[in-house]
Amino acid sequence: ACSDGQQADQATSGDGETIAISGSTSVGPLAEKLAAKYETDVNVNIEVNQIGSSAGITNAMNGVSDIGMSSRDLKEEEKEAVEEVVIAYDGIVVVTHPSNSVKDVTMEQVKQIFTGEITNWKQLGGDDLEIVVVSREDGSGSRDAFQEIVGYSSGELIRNAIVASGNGNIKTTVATNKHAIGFISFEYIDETIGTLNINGVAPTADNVLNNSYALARPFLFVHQAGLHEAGEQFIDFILSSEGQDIVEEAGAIRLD
Amino acid sequence: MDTTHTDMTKANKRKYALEKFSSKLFLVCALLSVFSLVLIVGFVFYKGATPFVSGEYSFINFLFASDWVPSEDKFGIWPMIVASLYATIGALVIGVPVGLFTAIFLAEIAPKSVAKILSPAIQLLAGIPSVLYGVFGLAIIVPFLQNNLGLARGQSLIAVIIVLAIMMLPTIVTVSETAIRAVPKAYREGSLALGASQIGTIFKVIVPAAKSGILAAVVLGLGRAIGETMAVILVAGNALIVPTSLTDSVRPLTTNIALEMGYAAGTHQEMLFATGIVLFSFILILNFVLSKLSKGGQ
Amino acid sequence: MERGYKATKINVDKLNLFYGDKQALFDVSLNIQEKEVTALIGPSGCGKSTFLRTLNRMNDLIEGVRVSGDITVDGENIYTSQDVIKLRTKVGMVFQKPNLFPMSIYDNVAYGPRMQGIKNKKVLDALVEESLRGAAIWDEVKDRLKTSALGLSGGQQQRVCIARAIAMKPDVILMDEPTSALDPISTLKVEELISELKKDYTIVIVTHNMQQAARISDKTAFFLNGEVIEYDETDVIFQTPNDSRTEDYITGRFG
Amino acid sequence: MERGYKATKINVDKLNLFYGDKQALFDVSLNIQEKEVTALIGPSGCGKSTFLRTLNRMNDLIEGVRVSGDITVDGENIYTSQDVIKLRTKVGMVFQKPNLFPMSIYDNVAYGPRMQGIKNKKVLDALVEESLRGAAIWDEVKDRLKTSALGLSGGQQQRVCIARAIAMKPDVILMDEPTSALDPISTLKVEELISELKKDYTIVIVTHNMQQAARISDKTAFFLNGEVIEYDETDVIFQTPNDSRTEDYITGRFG
Amino acid sequence: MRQAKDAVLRGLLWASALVSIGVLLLIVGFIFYKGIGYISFDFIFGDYSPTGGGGILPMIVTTIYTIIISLVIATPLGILAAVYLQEYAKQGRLVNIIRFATESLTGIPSIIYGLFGAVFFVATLKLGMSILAASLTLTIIVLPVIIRTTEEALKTVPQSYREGSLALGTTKLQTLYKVILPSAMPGILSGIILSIGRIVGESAAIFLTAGTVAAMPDSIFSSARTLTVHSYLVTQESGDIGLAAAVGIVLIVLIFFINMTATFISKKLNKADF
Ligand SMILES: Nc1ncnc2c1ncn2[C@@H]1O[C@H](COP(=O)(O)OP(=O)(O)OP(=O)(O)O)[C@@H](O)[C@H]1O
Ligand SMILES: Nc1ncnc2c1ncn2[C@@H]1O[C@H](COP(=O)(O)OP(=O)(O)OP(=O)(O)O)[C@@H](O)[C@H]1O
Ligand SMILES: [Mg+2]
Ligand SMILES: [Mg+2]
Ligand SMILES: O=P([O-])([O-])[O-]
Repeated sequence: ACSDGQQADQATSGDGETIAISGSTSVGPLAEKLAAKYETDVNVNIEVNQIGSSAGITNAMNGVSDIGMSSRDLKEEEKEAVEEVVIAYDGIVVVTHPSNSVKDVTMEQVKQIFTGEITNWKQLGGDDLEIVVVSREDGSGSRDAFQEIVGYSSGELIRNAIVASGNGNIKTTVATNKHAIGFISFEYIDETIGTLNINGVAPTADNVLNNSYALARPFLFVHQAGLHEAGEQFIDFILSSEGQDIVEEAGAIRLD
Repeated sequence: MDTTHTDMTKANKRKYALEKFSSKLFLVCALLSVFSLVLIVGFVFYKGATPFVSGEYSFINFLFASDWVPSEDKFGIWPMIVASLYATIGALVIGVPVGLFTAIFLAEIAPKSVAKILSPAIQLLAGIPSVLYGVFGLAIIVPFLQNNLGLARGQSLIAVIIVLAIMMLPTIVTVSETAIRAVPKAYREGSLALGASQIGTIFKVIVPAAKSGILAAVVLGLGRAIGETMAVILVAGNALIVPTSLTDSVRPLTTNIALEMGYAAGTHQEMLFATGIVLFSFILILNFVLSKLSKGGQ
Repeated sequence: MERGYKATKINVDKLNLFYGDKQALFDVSLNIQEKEVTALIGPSGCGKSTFLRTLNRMNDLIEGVRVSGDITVDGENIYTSQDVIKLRTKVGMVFQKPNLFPMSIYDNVAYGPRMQGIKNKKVLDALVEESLRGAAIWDEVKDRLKTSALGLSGGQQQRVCIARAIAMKPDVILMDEPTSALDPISTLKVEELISELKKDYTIVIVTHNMQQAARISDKTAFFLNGEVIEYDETDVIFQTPNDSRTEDYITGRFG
Repeated sequence: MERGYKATKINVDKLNLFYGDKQALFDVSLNIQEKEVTALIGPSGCGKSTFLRTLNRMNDLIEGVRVSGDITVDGENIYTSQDVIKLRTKVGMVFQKPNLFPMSIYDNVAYGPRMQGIKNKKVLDALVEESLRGAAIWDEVKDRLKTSALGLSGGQQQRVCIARAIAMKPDVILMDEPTSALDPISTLKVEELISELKKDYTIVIVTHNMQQAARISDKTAFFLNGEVIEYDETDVIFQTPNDSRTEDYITGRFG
Repeated sequence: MRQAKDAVLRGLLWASALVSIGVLLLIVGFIFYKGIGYISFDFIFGDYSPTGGGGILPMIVTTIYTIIISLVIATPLGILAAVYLQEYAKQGRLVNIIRFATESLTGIPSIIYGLFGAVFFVATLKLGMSILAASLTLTIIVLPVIIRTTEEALKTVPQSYREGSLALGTTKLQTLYKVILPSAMPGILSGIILSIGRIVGESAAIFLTAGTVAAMPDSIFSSARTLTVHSYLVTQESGDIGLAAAVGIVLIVLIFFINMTATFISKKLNKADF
């Protein structure tokens, strides 16, 4: 369970070492898939704990975990304590109720919606329905990235926005409310929700890679300076093309 | 018999030693919860008091300001205090009577065979994870409110109150039912023999006699309601406004902590712990009022 | 056996009672006269309490009790007529063990009347005092009416139970060894009270005290193993019993 | 007042007892002789039960009770010596209200001995039978020893309580109106039992029944409002009492 | 008038019971309706896959681990603490403090327990993220429930039982386990059942202390994922309500059997004594 003592004999029994990973819930599923594949090839034991970016970074800093996962940028003091590796990119999609007739918006309109300047779908050519904004919580990596790219700050977010924690909750909220608009990771898109093109560009991995779709942010692994051999090898695996294939399969965006 | 010696018999000596030891042991067990509380409170205060001790932020401001924008260093939790207050009172107002009446029904009115099935069924409700209550709220209650009250968003104070009231039920029903069942039969007989109706007997003799247990039920149910996060996050909407109606989205203190803790760092994290301090005070005051209430009636 | 000038208040006909499989009463038939005191005597466990409790249907509360036979009060069959509350207002009861509620003495006595809808404080005050006086306990408790009834001594509690029953002004009062926990003086007072009450009320009393039965009752029924062995004028039972078992019992030669 | 040939078993000296602020016993001094029956009489609420319960320190259990004065059993001060268990094994008690445990009859009687470490089934069986016989209840319960004791009638329960106390083979038995719930025959049996027991045991009994006190006791103490008014040979108390209040009470003129 | 009032109250009693039962049926029905389609042999015994959600056997095992460890620690501790408060302590300041502390513990949100557990058990006591650390955290969470319900149960034991037993020269301890605890059993049991519910239903306190590793735990020192944490993650991230509900079905069945077992054991214990 941990890198310190308790399980020393277990970790070394056989030659399977343990890599303890913890952190972001959005990076977590991807890390689990990478680990599952890696474990079939190499005799190591990888533990992935999805407990949130900050908790993961903290764990990496104080040694509870070998590697922390983050979907947000590191703070200055964190950067001093740990090293970061970008393992993939994640696209962010603006989503609505599937019945919503509005399918295309400009980045400016997105900003106006989330800051409360546009409050009715009919202003965008849709039905006469009040817009209900659904945002992620303050501190979320998706939200940070989304706000930065769209160009508004947390203080400007419309006050009565629904705040949901996690992609899944936004998805459920938006899927059950005709009024709603929100944003989630590429990975979680399915037919229960409608997606919006931004400035006429569809949210696809290709469009992210060719820089025509702007809403994307990095997935990070962080670790202390002297990460053990097994950990280093795992990171190498992820960055290899085999690893990046898995990234793509999982619905995230490969680095190259 | 052996009256020559004033000494204790050997066997009794052992018994007293055991007695002494066990009473010490029991005390230690009892103090453990105090110990835990002190540890946890200490932990929360240690984490949460820093921004105020350092003088960077004003605690009064923290309490009464209405802006909560951590990324811009604005920490005001007034809307959440109001939301917690309303949500708790609302849940109590619905959950306590329904729970208590259900308990009475099961203990006094329902045929034994029916109660035998229903009581465990209600206890089962206690084990359903709060996340699923939240999902239930989000998938059933929220759309229901949206559709029937013509709201743009069903995530609201009323949704929180309903979900919390439901979550309190198993605790209140189970603990009160046990208390009511433990009321001596002689009271029931005495009252019925005086020509009191079954209902009269229940409300005038049995419920008052079970008062202490019922209060425990309320305290435990309340604890469940105040401490609940996962279900509330899903149905509250978590908007940062001071609620003025039951249909407003709200963010109670607990959800604020649970919502942002996973990603918070630095001052933001400390402020979430400070929210915990406020929540604590809230719990302490509530428990204080309840214990006064229970003493007052005795 | 009956004197013509007193009406039948309670008529019991071929009553059988079972606790689950165990039969506790066998074909009991009794005719209880209005405004008389009827004493039930017999050895411990013979079914006196059980019988008494059928008269106001308190046995309904015990699971597994089955009753057959007819009981009428004022000509009305109490088991077919549904109004158990009316029956119990009319037929009051004092139990073998004092069973006061965990309330103040005052509230205990005022309980029944309040349940009947009496709210007026003056009326209640008067009723409580009258009832407590009636039960020979007023002087001992008048200064502590508002304190918990459970702090009283056993005998005091039993007398408050009697007061509680009297406060209902019932037609019939059933008493299950009401004086067994009382000292002679209180006993005497309660006995006097019974003689007083019988002017207006019908009283059925279970007692182990032969002298008491002889002193206060008009009729006496002798129970044995769930049967009524003999039922007659008290004088007859105590002086010229028909059945040798009755004689054995009252002279203490029995068993 | 004392006969030289019997030793003092219990000596009570200037005992005062308070329930919170309320004083229930005032300067009670009594000398209880070994292998005698001492009866405590007095009106309801005068402190008989309270006094009895100080002798085996049962009052310790009631919160807010304060005691001053000395009580010695076999010369040993029971309040300064710490061995309350030994005291209570030595000084058994039968309460005013039967208080059987929710267990079988057998387990109730075997409870005390088992707690003393007796495990042998034969020994226990014999002890249980002997005790139940001693309490004049064996025949009634011998076929249902394994059924719950709470299904017994009031009188039956009280006799099982007596059996439970006897099973401990104590030195002293305190009895709080042990026969108030019993019928005359059982009462007689218990009285005979008391006379039997007194050969080996010291017995203190609270009773409301003057005849009983006169019949079975050697000494009698008359309590009034928490004080001992008179304490003497039973014959003296009942025939030539010193105090007029004693006379009033036993002749029933009191109150 | 009185009859009318009685009728109204009786109506309210029925209505409340119907509401409670209705809610129960609605929730259980909802969970079964949404989740039953996912239940299959593979769902439980298959290999875990991060996408398909199959293979929840490790989570069932982890859940059972946490229940057992937490109960094994919390039940005796809680009962003994309640015994102290109710039977041994002089009612006074100390007792009031303990009681107040206990009650205050009930209202603390589980996320705070989780953070505390992460700092105290995981980091300070160096238990690491593990089933044990989570169980200890859960122990603190359910302790107040057990203490409070046991206390209430002890209060209802008639004083005459205590007197009867002590007068026979038994010690308090003997009286306690022979007479008092057996007759308080029903109340204690309901406390335990509520605690099981709390343990099983917890998520925040568990994933911060035991983590979310979706593999069969080797020992109680392993990091692992409980059923509830699984359904939490599913709800939180993928929003797959059906999958979360399917996990819920497994939980309901599990709790049903555990509650039955607890009831059975307490009955057995009772029989053994009487
Ligand atoms: N609830 C019960 N379940 C089973 N049997 C019972 C129950 N109550 C009483 N009995 C049995 O029924 C018989 C009659 O009991 P009852 O209480 O009527 O006797 P009683 O004449 O009042 O005796 P006592 O003078 O001792 O009070 C007894 O054998 C008793 O054991
Ligand atoms: N727990 C208590 N708290 C306060 N007062 C009490 C308590 N127990 C008894 N008393 C009071 O102490 C006095 C003596 O009571 P006690 O029970 O000793 O009377 P008693 O002589 O045994 O009466 P009885 O013959 O009716 O049983 C009474 O006035 C009673 O009300
Ligand atoms: Mg009887
Ligand atoms: Mg007494
Ligand atoms: O959960 P996120 O940090 O990726 O938003």
